[in-house]
Amino acid sequence: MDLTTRIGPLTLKNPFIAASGCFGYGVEYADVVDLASLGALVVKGLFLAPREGHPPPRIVETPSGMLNAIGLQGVGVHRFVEEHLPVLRGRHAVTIVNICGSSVEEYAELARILSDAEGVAALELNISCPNIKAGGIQFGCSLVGTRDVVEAVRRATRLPIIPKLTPNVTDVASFARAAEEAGADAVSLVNTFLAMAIDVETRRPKLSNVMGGLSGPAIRPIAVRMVYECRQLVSIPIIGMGGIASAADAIEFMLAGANAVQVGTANFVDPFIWTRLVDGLRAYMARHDVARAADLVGAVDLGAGARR
Amino acid sequence: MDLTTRIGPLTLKNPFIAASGCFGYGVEYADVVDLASLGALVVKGLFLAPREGHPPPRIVETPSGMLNAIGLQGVGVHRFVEEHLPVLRGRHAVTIVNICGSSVEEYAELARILSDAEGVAALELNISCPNIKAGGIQFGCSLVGTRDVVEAVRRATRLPIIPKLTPNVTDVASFARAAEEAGADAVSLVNTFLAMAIDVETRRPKLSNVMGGLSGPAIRPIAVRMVYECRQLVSIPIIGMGGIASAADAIEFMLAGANAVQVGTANFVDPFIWTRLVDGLRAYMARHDVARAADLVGAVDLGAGARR
Amino acid sequence: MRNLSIQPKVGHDTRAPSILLHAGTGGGHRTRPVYWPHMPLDVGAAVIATTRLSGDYNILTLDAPAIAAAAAPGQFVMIRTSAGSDPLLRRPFSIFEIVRDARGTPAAITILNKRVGVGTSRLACAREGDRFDVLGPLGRPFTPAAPPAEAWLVAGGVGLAPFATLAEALASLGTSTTLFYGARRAGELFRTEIFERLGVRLALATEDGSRGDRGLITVPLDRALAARGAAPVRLYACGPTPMMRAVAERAAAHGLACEVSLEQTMGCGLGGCYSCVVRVRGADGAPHYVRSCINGPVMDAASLVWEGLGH
Amino acid sequence: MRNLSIQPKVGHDTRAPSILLHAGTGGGHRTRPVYWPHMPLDVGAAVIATTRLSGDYNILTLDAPAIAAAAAPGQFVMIRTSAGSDPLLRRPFSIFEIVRDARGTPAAITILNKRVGVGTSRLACAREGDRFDVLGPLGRPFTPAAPPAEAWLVAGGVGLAPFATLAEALASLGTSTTLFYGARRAGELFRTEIFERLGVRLALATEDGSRGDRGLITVPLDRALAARGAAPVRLYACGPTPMMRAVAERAAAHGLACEVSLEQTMGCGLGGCYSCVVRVRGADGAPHYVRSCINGPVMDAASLVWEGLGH
Ligand SMILES: Cc1cc2nc3c(=O)[nH]c(=O)nc-3n(C[C@H](O)[C@H](O)[C@H](O)COP(=O)(O)OP(=O)(O)OC[C@H]3O[C@@H](n4cnc5c(N)ncnc54)[C@H](O)[C@@H]3O)c2cc1C
Ligand SMILES: Cc1cc2nc3c(=O)[nH]c(=O)nc-3n(C[C@H](O)[C@H](O)[C@H](O)COP(=O)(O)OP(=O)(O)OC[C@H]3O[C@@H](n4cnc5c(N)ncnc54)[C@H](O)[C@@H]3O)c2cc1C
Ligand SMILES: Cc1cc2nc3c(=O)[nH]c(=O)nc-3n(C[C@H](O)[C@H](O)[C@H](O)COP(=O)(O)O)c2cc1C
Ligand SMILES: Cc1cc2nc3c(=O)[nH]c(=O)nc-3n(C[C@H](O)[C@H](O)[C@H](O)COP(=O)(O)O)c2cc1C
Ligand code: FES
Ligand code: FES
Repeated sequence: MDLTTRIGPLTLKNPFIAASGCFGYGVEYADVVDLASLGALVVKGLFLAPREGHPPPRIVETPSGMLNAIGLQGVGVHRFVEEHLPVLRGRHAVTIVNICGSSVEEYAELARILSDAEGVAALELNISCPNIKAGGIQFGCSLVGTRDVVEAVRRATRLPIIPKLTPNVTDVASFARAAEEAGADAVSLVNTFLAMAIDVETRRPKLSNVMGGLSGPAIRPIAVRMVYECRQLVSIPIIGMGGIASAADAIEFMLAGANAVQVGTANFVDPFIWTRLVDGLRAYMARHDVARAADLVGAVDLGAGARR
Repeated sequence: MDLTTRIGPLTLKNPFIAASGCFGYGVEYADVVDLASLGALVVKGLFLAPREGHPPPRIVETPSGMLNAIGLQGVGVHRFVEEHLPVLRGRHAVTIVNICGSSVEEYAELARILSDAEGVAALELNISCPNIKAGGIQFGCSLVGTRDVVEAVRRATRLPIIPKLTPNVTDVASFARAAEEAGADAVSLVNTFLAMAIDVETRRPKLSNVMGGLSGPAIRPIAVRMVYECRQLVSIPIIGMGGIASAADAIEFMLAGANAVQVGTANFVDPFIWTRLVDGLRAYMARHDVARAADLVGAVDLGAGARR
Repeated sequence: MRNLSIQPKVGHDTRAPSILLHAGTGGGHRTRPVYWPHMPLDVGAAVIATTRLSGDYNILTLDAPAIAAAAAPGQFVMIRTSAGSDPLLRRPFSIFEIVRDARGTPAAITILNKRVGVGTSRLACAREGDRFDVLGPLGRPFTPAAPPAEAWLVAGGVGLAPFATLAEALASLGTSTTLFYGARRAGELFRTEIFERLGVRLALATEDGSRGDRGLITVPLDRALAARGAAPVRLYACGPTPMMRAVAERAAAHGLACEVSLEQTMGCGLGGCYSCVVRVRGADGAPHYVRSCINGPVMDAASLVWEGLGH
Repeated sequence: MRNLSIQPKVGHDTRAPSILLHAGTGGGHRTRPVYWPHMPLDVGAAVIATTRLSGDYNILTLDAPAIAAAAAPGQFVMIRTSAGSDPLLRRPFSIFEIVRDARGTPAAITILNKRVGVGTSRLACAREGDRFDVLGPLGRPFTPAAPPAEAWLVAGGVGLAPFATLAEALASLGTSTTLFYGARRAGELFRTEIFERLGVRLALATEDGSRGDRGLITVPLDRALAARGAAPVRLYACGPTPMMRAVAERAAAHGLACEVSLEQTMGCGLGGCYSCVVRVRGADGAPHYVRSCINGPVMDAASLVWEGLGH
């Protein structure tokens, strides 16, 4: 049974990837799960410089989901390369680094630094974080911005680059296409939905940052639709995510068009989810006589009666 | 204690409105709840002609939400006026009619017909239904389309008109402003999020229509954010909705900026929700010493520490 | 559990909900019902007892006297299986039995529950004292045949559920009744004693032949049809769609009236959402979607368009 | 419930999780732990018993021997309170007691649960036989004082929870221990006998004066501080933030070491989400956010920045 999946030049041993911001720098989980057993892991979004992030409360639970406004607290790229990357390398983790800049040049600079570091498998370009003022989503909500960032990073590195798209747009597939045209090796989607919760007793927003990003099972049907739409428009690999909490959920994304999937919020609920995902995919493939996981990609059957 | 709320020229006895498509034509609930006790009810989306709608399955449950692709099955405006409107009038229901056209002219024609009918309190312009090919969302996803429909209906009727906005756009507030500028008396939001679910065992979409609209508690934090954004940009009344299932949820929308709220999916779960909503709002107002429900509108307290 | 026993109910109310009796235009506020002869109630019902029948089946007794008192045979309830929003929607269940106290007053209802997914699993695992919101009674009930007509009830699996109350009503009318009841194996033929106690003849079938005829329930049904006498027969069917269709086709071939009880996915049970539609042929002969929650769940088999009918 | 009794545990492992012991760069695969000396376990634990203490409080005994065996005083578990996605996230709870079998082997843990919302309500209503996923042990434990130092534990309300295991560890070290324990009223001072059995002195306070001093727990604490002898005292505090801050200020004023156990909102409990941060002053004197799930929940009070600390 072949679980491998290809993301541009990269071949992953299985399609299950830990999502950025939901797996710390990976090192936190080094004693909990065998990092080498994951398809890959994406580390928490990194800027050039260290950042303090937003004051708490940083998360709040909502029906079948959660809002977060961490504000990209982080150690900065240099400390990451010195302190954490060696640990990840030591555990044979396939490490994708999620990078975030407040200018196109900062993305390129991060890409250059990480190209020189040993043990980086790919770069995920976070142009979709809804929780910070400068950087991130300002690029992800504009086709030109998306193209600019991807092109600049493309020039700066030979590492595979994976822009991460925001769902907070009218037509996400056009952003996937812009990314593809600008030279992306793959796209990942979705980042969180900009959202808000108010404590009616205090009348205060439940997050210090007022707004935050919605993730978790609540968003899954929207994310599946977006992956499906992108699959119709681009031919580069798609890494799908949004509320995946079981092998069946992951397979749903693959059928919609995802070559690999990321798991974020569900890792908080079940840090041992990874073996369940692999086992569940294997069982499904056995039951349905699927030899290669890659054969599931985009294999949704619209049938004859389908209206769209 | 004053629960009234004003939607343009209309004064509702309380801010709780049954959402379109979730309350049939109102008549179905005439023996279940006292229709006159609702702030208003919005009937199922009507075209000029009767429509058969999509084949089943038309709904599927998702985490804390549901997808629907009813496809606007309906009796058409004429039968509605003849058969159902008299019943609603007999029950003293404040009736808002949700209209849907495949052309600007059809919206105007519907508005003319309904202006002549007795017992229509307002028109809600459904320019946001994600489940049909022609009509609806084609207007709601374009600023020009939104403006065109609102202006045409404005010319055709003196009834209050309330365009219903789709959340499937990058910047919903710009649509609210376009509607306001074109002469809308209020806006309502949100309609459902375009979404998709796939049965992994059969590989078939779970809805016959492939895609459907996500509603229910899952979407509430996104809807609250959108109401808040619109409140910053427009001064006409806002009717907020999306996953409201309790008085606290309704108050959250009001604090974010809604003058009234609609309840859709939760009515399926609890058709007797309406007295709970009124009682809950009263209890809250007593506890917090709020004399007029209108004083809650937009009264979220961003405090000093807020970042946005 | 309280001391309750099942006794035949006298004077059954078998009126169909009067679909769209117009209340008239005269501003007559709350005078005549529009849809519901009995306004449905929402009851926070405690589980009085739960009886496991097999790995997948259990019977739940719910403390809902007002619903028990108002229910007609074939009607259903919508049960909320979680206090939170996952699962979100209620689940529809036929009212299986009306449980009466010693004085014959309706005291509770039972539900024959088959575990298929998340909601039915919760009901399968429910324990005495748990509470569930139960909305009902809902839907259009059966029209019980009166003598000299005979009633033949055809049940497949959990499709037995609406027939216990129907058999009671038929017994009180004095109608000669036969239950054709099929399941996968003998161990899944449940509660036949309810019917025997009411004087109902049984014709059983199991797929593995472990009880009654081997094969589908159409085996004994076809035999009975071939052998039937002069008395008019009214057929009632509930079970998997192919089974109901097979019964409907036989009814049509033999010129017999036939009602089927459908199990479409239902969002609201009250006619509000238009999710539960099935196609029926109208006066114009063309198929139209109607809501099976208020025009059904019991429908005239002759009017139904079977093509494309799910479940 | 199984026959279990609580007995002092000998040879407590009180090592802190070794936050960021680097595994080195040499490709040494899975040789040295990076974060967790004991890899946390996820156990589908059955409820062995539930004891109602008051309308809001109950004690839940959970069948999690492996967690019981590995836990150090002050560590916590993350409990999943629903099988579905509402509520979605686990909830953090201090390990209240380690329950041992007759041979002294750790067999179960207990949780002192205070109902405040949806998750804690589920634990309040849990019944014997229910199962919950329990992840742990997690977090940095207390550093138990050894003689000649004395240990003063200061608990407010449900803040009692981490102190039963700490008192055991202190008892096994022979450390003289006092519990300062405050609540709203006498009826909310729970399980003091656990501490008495371990030889812990009690100093109680209630807001309504129904037991011990009237007022906050700082009343007996201040009296004890004024009267204290030459022995060094180590303070431990758990409870509402203002209470912990008051204790920390007194510790600073008297030059005493003080550990507090924080209760921030936690998304994961494993350092993955950065939701649970509190500010500490680093070597540079500037405040930085650190994760209270892995750098805590037990933290050195002197390093904490109290301004803006929630809950
Ligand atoms: C009028 C009516 C009366 C009914 N009476 C009974 C009864 O007496 N006893 C009983 O056990 N069941 C009855 N059902 C069926 C019952 O409502 C469904 O089995 C139940 O809703 C499934 O919920 P779930 O959460 O367990 O399944 P889900 O987790 O929602 O779904 C699990 C699987 O079951 C399928 N499913 C969902 N709804 C139905 C349905 N309506 N019929 C068949 N399969 C379905 C889904 O497609 C899915 O494959 C009745 C249905 C109707 C409409
Ligand atoms: C390390 C640690 C150990 C803990 N130990 C215990 C324990 O032993 N016993 C115990 O009963 N509780 C303990 N708590 C607190 C417990 O985790 C929360 O009360 C619980 O998460 C609330 O969940 P809920 O679903 O009931 O409340 P929700 O429905 O999520 O929230 C209800 C209300 O409680 C507030 N709330 C949410 N989380 C917390 C929190 N962490 N502290 C205070 N208020 C909160 C919310 O803001 C809201 O107002 C501990 C917390 C931590 C971080
Ligand atoms: C607490 C938290 C922090 C996150 N931080 C990042 C981040 O740093 N960079 C990023 O690209 N996405 C971040 N995300 C988004 C996730 O990677 C993912 O896109 C999103 O949560 C949807 O997936 P899920 O539903 O499986 O969580 C974060 C999400 C959460 C919940
Ligand atoms: C079954 C169903 C049918 C709907 N039909 C309509 C419709 O005809 N016209 C319309 O404007 N909105 C329609 N909606 C959208 C709702 O009015 C509402 O905007 C949406 O469901 C969000 O609110 P909720 O979460 O409270 O349901 C429908 C929603 C559902 C669930
Ligand atoms: S179930 Fe909602 S209309 Fe029938
Ligand atoms: S709870 Fe997730 S980092 Fe602390």
